[in-house]
Amino acid sequence: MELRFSQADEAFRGEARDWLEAELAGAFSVVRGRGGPGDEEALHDERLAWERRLGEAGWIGLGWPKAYGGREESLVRQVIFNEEYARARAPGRLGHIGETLLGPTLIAFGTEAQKTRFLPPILRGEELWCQGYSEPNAGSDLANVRTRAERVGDQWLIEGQKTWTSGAHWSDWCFVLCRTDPAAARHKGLSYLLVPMDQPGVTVRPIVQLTGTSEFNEVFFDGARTAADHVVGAEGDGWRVAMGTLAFERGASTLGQQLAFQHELDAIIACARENGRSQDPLIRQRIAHAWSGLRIMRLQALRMLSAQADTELSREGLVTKLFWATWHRDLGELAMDVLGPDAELAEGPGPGELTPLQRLFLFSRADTIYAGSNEIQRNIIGERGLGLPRAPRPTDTRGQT
Amino acid sequence: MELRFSQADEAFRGEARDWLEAELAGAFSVVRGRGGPGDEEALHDERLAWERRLGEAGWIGLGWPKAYGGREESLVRQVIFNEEYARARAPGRLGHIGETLLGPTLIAFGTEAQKTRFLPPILRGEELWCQGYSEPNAGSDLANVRTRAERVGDQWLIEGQKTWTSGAHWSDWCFVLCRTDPAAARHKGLSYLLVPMDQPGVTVRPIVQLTGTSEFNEVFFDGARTAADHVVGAEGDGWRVAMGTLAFERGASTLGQQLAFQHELDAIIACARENGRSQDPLIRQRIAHAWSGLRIMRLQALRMLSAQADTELSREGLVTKLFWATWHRDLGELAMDVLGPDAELAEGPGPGELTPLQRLFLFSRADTIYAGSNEIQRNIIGERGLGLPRAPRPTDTRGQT
Amino acid sequence: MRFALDEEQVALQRAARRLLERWSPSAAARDAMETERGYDDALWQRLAADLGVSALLVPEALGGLGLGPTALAPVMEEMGRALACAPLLSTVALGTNALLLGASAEQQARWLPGLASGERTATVAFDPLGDARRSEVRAVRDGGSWRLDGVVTQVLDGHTASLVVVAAEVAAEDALALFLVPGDAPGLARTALPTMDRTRRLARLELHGVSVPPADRLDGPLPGAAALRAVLDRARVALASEQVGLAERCLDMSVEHARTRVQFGRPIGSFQAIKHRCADMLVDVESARAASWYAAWAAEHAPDELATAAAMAKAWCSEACFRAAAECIQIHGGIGFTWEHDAHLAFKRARASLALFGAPANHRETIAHELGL
Amino acid sequence: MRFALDEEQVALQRAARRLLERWSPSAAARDAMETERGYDDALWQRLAADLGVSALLVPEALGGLGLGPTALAPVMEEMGRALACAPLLSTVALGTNALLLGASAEQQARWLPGLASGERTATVAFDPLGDARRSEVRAVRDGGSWRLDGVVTQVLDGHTASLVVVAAEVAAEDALALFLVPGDAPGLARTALPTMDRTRRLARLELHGVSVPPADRLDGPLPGAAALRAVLDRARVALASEQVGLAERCLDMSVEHARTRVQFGRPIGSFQAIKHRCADMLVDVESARAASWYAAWAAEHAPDELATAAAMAKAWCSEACFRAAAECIQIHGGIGFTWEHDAHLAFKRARASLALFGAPANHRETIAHELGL
Repeated sequence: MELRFSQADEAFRGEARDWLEAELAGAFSVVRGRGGPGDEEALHDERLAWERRLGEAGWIGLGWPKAYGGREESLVRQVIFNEEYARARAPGRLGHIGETLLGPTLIAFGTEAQKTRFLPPILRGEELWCQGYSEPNAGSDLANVRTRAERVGDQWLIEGQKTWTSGAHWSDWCFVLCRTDPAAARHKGLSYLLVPMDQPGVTVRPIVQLTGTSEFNEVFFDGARTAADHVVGAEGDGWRVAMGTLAFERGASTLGQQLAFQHELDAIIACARENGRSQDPLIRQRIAHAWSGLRIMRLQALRMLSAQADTELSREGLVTKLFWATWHRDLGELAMDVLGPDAELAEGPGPGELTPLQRLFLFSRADTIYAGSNEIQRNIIGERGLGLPRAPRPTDTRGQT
Repeated sequence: MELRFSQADEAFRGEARDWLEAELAGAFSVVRGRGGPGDEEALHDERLAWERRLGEAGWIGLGWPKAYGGREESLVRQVIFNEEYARARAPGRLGHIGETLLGPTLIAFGTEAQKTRFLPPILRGEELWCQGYSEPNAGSDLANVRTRAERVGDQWLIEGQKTWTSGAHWSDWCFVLCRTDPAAARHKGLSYLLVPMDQPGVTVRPIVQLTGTSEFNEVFFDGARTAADHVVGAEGDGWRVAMGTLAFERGASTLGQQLAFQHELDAIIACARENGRSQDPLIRQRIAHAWSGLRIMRLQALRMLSAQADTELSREGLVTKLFWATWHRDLGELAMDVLGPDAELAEGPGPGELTPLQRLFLFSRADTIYAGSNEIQRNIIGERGLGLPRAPRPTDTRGQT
Repeated sequence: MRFALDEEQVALQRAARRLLERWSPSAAARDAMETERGYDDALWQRLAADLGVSALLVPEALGGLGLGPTALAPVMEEMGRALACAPLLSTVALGTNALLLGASAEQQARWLPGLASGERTATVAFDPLGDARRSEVRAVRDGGSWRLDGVVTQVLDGHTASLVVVAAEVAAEDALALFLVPGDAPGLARTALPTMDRTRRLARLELHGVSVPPADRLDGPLPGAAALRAVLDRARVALASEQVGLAERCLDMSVEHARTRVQFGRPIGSFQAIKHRCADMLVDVESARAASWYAAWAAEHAPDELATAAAMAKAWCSEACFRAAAECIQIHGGIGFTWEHDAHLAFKRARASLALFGAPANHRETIAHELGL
Repeated sequence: MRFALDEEQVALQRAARRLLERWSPSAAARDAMETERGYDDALWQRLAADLGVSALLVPEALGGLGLGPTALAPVMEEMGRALACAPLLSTVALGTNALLLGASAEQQARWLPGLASGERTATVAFDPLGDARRSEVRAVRDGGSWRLDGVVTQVLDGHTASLVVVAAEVAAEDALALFLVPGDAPGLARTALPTMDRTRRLARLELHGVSVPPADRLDGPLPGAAALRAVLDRARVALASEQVGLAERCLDMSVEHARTRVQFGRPIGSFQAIKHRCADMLVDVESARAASWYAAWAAEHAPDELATAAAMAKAWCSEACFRAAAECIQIHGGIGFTWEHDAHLAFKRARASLALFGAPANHRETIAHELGL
């Protein structure tokens, strides 16, 4: 058992840290700390330039195979880079959907032509992607997708609506889960299409959230088109491909996120010190508990990094999402209780003019809902982790997420 | 809105209080405070004499119709008597199953012959009853009863096993839910039989509980017999009759129980004062919360008493069991935390030699399980109280309890 | 013994619900919360004229209905259910109660009729933590008058109230006293504060040498701090009732959604994860209702029990309401996270109410203290 | 970086599980808990001889295996899983650690071989609240020796330990010191205490002028209080691991029952009410395991982090284990309430462990303090 990183890995960490410090001290200092939750719209052009700078320096696709332009670094090093990225308060990534979801999916399921066409612009930070999965009637029940795609000549013709698509209005491409065989049941008959966003058949409408800001969008496909060969995996095999993407999404790379959590907890502790509630025994208990939970989150991630087996199937991997989502939601409530009556005071009169801790409080309510709600997570843990029997259901839902 | 009782009701309270004080100061002082949870076996003969004294004085069947020997007092007065009974620390009742469950069931569903035969000995405190519902495979799922009864000549012949039967070894009679039509599904084909306990075909075996004591029994029916006309309601109508009994069980008469809870809470507070934990802000919070919960329990019971409509169907009635069971379980945990390391120290080396607060801690774990577990209660509240849809089930379970 | 709403209280509740359903649907509250005032005066006038809410507690001789806190409770439940934006909590639960509990008969006769008619609104300026023993405002003798200086943050509807009852420390007496200050008094600067819950406004009041004539120092049977404590307790009771109504609204929204939203081929309310959560919300709502009714009864009939009853009700209803509002978002999933859905209005109101007039932990400490711990 | 058990630790855990499954099934624990001693010496000798648990932490030069706290962790998990009755926590986690951390090389050479072989058992007598700064025992100079007087309640295996390390206040030095007292020392009266958890024994020790030669005052690099604190922290870590094993045992029992028990025509584990509770138990078990491993690692490699890590592990694992044991009863329903089912053994052990070596709230207060709050 060894919790410290190897010298070589620490050297890599130093390299990443130095690079980030140097870059963010210069022309890019303006983007430092920007683009986080609730701030996604900030400084788009500058952050796009930052993406390209990252790509130039070889920090995108760290873990991708060398054959596809990546650096084939270990998971440990990817995690170290994420940690340093968060520690440096480098800006929210515009390109992370392409890098962490679409890229690995193409590498696993794509044709060589698709890889050649789509991977290099991701590595250069030049093409941005968004994810077209959720629909108004397919939230937790993703297999219920109704967006249809029909083959017409050498093109797919797409009709339907996606929702909760972050970055849709700035993305160049969207990977869209579509029903291509209307006769097939649920997760059969779906296909995974790559669709260009800049076309008349695609309309993006922002969703105003409870924060008064818009980080997500509805995307309407109304006769949208894409080339026939822009289907990943076989036609009708979209469910398997999409589940692969979700597996990437739920991987071990949560250590960067945890540093962001640490920043939030630090802010709460600072606030408690300032207003004196750090002396309230009830608040002290809750801060100590939150601190412990965050420490455990990091330890769990290190366990996953250390595991030889497929992390997705390990028990500690299965509980990750439920644990951090619940922890983060509780942190938001703690923040408000530490602030006391001042918790109410916003930064300005506009609907979106909230303080960082208010944003934390409100945004963290989504954590227990999106990417597999707490209820879905508990089903998965019970059934896959513990082998408990499924409930009798009117329809087959084996592939629920 | 008036929370105080009427002058006439307060006069009745005075009458009850005076009688209890006088009786318990004399020959019956030995039974004072005895026979509660974990102490059910104490002083059986003396408590039997006490039952008869209660009967003589007309305190049994307070709410029963005058036509059947009762006093037809209002629910409010029944509750007042229960409160005073608890306040006087009068002994645990041996006859309460007969008085509160079987009696009202016979009055509602029995024949005149049954009423004439069985009600008077209950009112005199002379015949004791126990309840034969639960079975090893019919716990929460009561409709799954497998004990069979077959009509042979002018008798019922009974084969099977009941469990969690309190007082079985001292009872004269048992009301037993039996399957009389093996072909009928689940809650159809059940009958409600009255079975004498003193016969060769009935064997009682005590269940040792986690406290090391035995308050409940298994009852084995091995060719047990009862007269053909000792069936309540029609043959095959036992489910409806049994559900009626459960409704009586879950009635509004919880105010006496609440006084017992108050004694427990008082003991915990006294303990906190003595060992200084009353100054611990965390303990103060929990005591205040427990105190509030108990006060609310009483208020809810008063609401039910005040309601014009059938209390069983009211929302506040539906939540009663879940609320008090959970509250009581939490109280047990609070007791242990107030005691700190001393919580461990028992009264003696024998398995059952526990302190009163240890008994509270252990016994209260059963509260969230028996008479409809918390899970079942939440189903009932969701479905009957809120009209939420039932889950698809492999079998019909409309009558689940 | 009858622990239930009287017939006339039930009628009042029904009337309030009808009025608010008609005149304060969600869209109206959303409009009102975008105004600087924070409420729609037309709605307030309707509540006053058609329902008499402003006159509820005022004695009949002064143009009121002469009812007590148990009559206010069902009205507050409906205000909570509707997420209505109106200065009821400030004007009636704080302002009117301050005059009823702290003012002389003469002072009441001068001020209560204007409050009863709905013509004027009122509030009380006190410590934002709900501590009735302290104030950041100092009152000193200045010739024949009083001179008030200091700052009070987070005064409910403080930027619009026609009349502000200011709690101030009178150093010479080492005691707190209550002073009547018109909203437009010279030296009084009022600033609306931006808040997370946009359905209820708080303001910062700065008093720079505000002059108060001797007749406007409250001079009732209860001394300043005791009167303020009782006022705050009554306000807690009213807020607790509002929280019950809001919690029930959240439960109703959740149940409706759970009945109709289909996932995995079933209404989600048929899943125990959702069903049991709704059941727990019902336990919360009904237990909170019992606590709030009891506290209202104590305010009216058992002043000795009020401090404990109000603390219990406010602590219990605050947490019940917050849990219900939080579950409401969770049960609604993504749609509950949008601005257009009402779940966030309830959630923010529930959070704001949790801290208003003292947080639950403070109230439990009060109970522990009253239990002699 | 490899945050996982090493191969030899995995092997040790497997061996411990095999041994305990064979020699300490539930029936054996039930037999042992009815004895006055509270454990089966034959089992203890097997654990010592076949598995080397008593020698685990002792340096190789003194007849031990020379391993560290990270090797003890998986063994303790198995002890918890088996609800084994054996003086391991007292002898190894308390007694051996006290000598390792507080004794001079000479003292270690004199006492550790006997502990390593399993021939002797040991314990430490300290404040039952787990406060390393205080003791009810006073040590005074008495000629060339020390004279100890006082009472220590709730000493783990105190009635059977061959060797008791007693924490005592030395008034002349205004400090705490540790003294070695043989179990049969004149003036030492030991009484086994009746406990709710019958699988682990506590005793009351009365010291009436117990004489301790100067050589038996611990004289290691760490002074008394600091040594005791480190010993208690290591003991907390070992107990935390035991709690993880017990929690997992409860989870396993619950899952097995939920898979097989049929109600309403379905295995009860197919109901979300049960399934989700099991899921929460798994979250508890895995998070507790991470916390306990980390604390063991800190005990071995990062003494600066030990105080916080031990507090975190003990608080987290205590509550995880208690919740798991409580849920285990609830999920089993009536059968889980019977004496013959093991659920109550787990429940009582979980409750006893919650308070042993300090309660979770105390540990969180330690963390808050270490965070500089």
